Amino acid sequence: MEELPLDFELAPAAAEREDALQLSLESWEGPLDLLLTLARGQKVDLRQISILALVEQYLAFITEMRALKLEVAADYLVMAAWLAYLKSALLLPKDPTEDPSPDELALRLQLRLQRLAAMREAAARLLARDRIGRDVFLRPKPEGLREVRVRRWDASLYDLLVAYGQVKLRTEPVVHMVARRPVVTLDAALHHLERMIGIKLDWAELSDFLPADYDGPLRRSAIASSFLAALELARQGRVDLKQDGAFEPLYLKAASA
Amino acid sequence: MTPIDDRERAIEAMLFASDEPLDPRQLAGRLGDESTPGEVRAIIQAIAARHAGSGIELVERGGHWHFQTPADLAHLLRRERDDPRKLSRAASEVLAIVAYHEPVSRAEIEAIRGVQTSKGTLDVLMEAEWIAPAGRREVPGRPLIYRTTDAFLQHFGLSSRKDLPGIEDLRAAGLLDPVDLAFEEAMGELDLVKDGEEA
Amino acid sequence: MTPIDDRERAIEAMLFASDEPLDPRQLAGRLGDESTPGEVRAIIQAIAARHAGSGIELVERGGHWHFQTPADLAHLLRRERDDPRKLSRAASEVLAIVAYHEPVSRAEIEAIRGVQTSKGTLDVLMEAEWIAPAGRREVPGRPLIYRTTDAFLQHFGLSSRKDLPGIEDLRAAGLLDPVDLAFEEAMGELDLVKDGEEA
Repeated sequence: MEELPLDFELAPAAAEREDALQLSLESWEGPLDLLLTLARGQKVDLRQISILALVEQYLAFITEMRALKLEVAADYLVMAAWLAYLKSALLLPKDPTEDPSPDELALRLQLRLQRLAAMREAAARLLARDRIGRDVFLRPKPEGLREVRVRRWDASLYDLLVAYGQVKLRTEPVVHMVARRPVVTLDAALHHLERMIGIKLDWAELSDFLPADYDGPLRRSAIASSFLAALELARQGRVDLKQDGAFEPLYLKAASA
Repeated sequence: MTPIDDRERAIEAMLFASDEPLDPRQLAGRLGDESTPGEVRAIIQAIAARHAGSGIELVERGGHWHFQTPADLAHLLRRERDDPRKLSRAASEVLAIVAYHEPVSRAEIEAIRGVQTSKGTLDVLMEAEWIAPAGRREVPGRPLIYRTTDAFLQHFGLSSRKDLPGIEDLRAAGLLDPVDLAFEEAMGELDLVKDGEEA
Repeated sequence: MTPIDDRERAIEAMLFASDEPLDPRQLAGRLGDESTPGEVRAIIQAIAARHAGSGIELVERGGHWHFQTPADLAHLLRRERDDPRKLSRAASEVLAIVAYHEPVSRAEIEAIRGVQTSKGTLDVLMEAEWIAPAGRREVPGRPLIYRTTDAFLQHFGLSSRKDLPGIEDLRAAGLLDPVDLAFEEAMGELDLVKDGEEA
């Protein structure tokens, strides 16, 4: 108990002595606390205290403090005023119409004092228990129960292969592969056309000279090459060309000369 | 001596090594086998019984268990440098009021003490982790209410709130009831007595 | 059980509550009676024997004694919890390079990736136990070289490194296609391929 400024035996004993009243109000935790200390001085069960005597003690105490020119906090004065009213009401002949009656007010005060006293005693008993660090001791440096987070890395084979593909793609020397387009060269077209001219005797459309199975880009290439070949053969005087109008089919036949 | 069973060894080691009290559920979880909290509780009690009367005891505080030294050996273990938290008179009263009345609002604490509670008083108790806010009271103003914590039970060596010294007597005497309620009851009794006299 | 003698309780409590190991002389001094260090030593041995085989043991370290939990129960005090993480793109690339080119040095990895590789990336892969150092390359500077591990094969479901798809397999699977080319193909511009085949 040495750590506690609480001392329940001392306070009532001090209150009995007149000089104890010289104490500053700072010794009390408010007017109710002071009243409780004074009530304890009556040395009877709180249920049997004389409220009138208690009121007189309190008022005397406050009067003395003021006579000594000590500062008295407002809440102590408010309590004093209320108790002075209670005192006069208790002393005057009972007025049955008064509500609440002075007896009821006195009962309330008594109940409050009982409750405060009960909690004060409970606090003392609580603090007197076997407390950790004072009466009972724990292990000062327990190992502690730890939870260790273990990182589990995750990746799939797919992730791995995609990553490798990206590395390869990013770092391989960039080579522009020009796709080898199927073409019919001018030489091939000339050769072909020369042979075909000998077979076809009448006017025939240029496209008729092309192999039937050429289609797609190969056919376009063949048309272009054959056109150039036809112009070349015409220049050499070996074919005649005719066209009915712009963008009309081009006809050719072996030169009549 | 009969050899100690593996689970009992494991639970004893966990309680010994832990830096905070453990409950059967936490211990069962850490065991990682199929043990139920109920089984663990029985084992804890066996361990506590095995240590009874020795220099180390296993105690329950609010459903959690921890090892500590027996109180009667305090004189051998207390050292000058040990400086347990000193509580002001106001703080100790407020702590008692919270413990015996919980959950309780600041206004209710003040009604009992008849004096305003300085902010610092509640702070000290919260810093010590002996009290904690426990929501709000559903009345006008919705005041914050406070309760005591497991750390409070541990520090003051209480297995549960029922162990608070004298709480049953205080409750039976109506000293944990508010003044208004006690007043009405007292007046009711008086009326009854009066009626009885008049009859 | 025979009741434990007072001195034994006291010594047990002192050993429990001390923040450092104590020797018989210190314990005898704290007991404050006429006990000799020799007597205390005998009592310590009795305490150690009493705890033998339990979840708490009293052990001697250089003449000083302290309580600890048995080493075989360490796994209970240190619980591991998985924290799964997805491997970063950079780490996946490095892992793939090690797998395809092993053994390979960091400089070689960088040359293949075409970008600098942080030490942390290799560390992650070593932490995952998917790669491991495999000696040093006998070239100037003797750089450390890395290879994949058995754990790597296991994790990726490979029975050997030869199971890794070759470059041609990757190409066939479209994994070496630039994204824009793959897009064009998906749009159905297939003429080129068809013509090529027919040519």
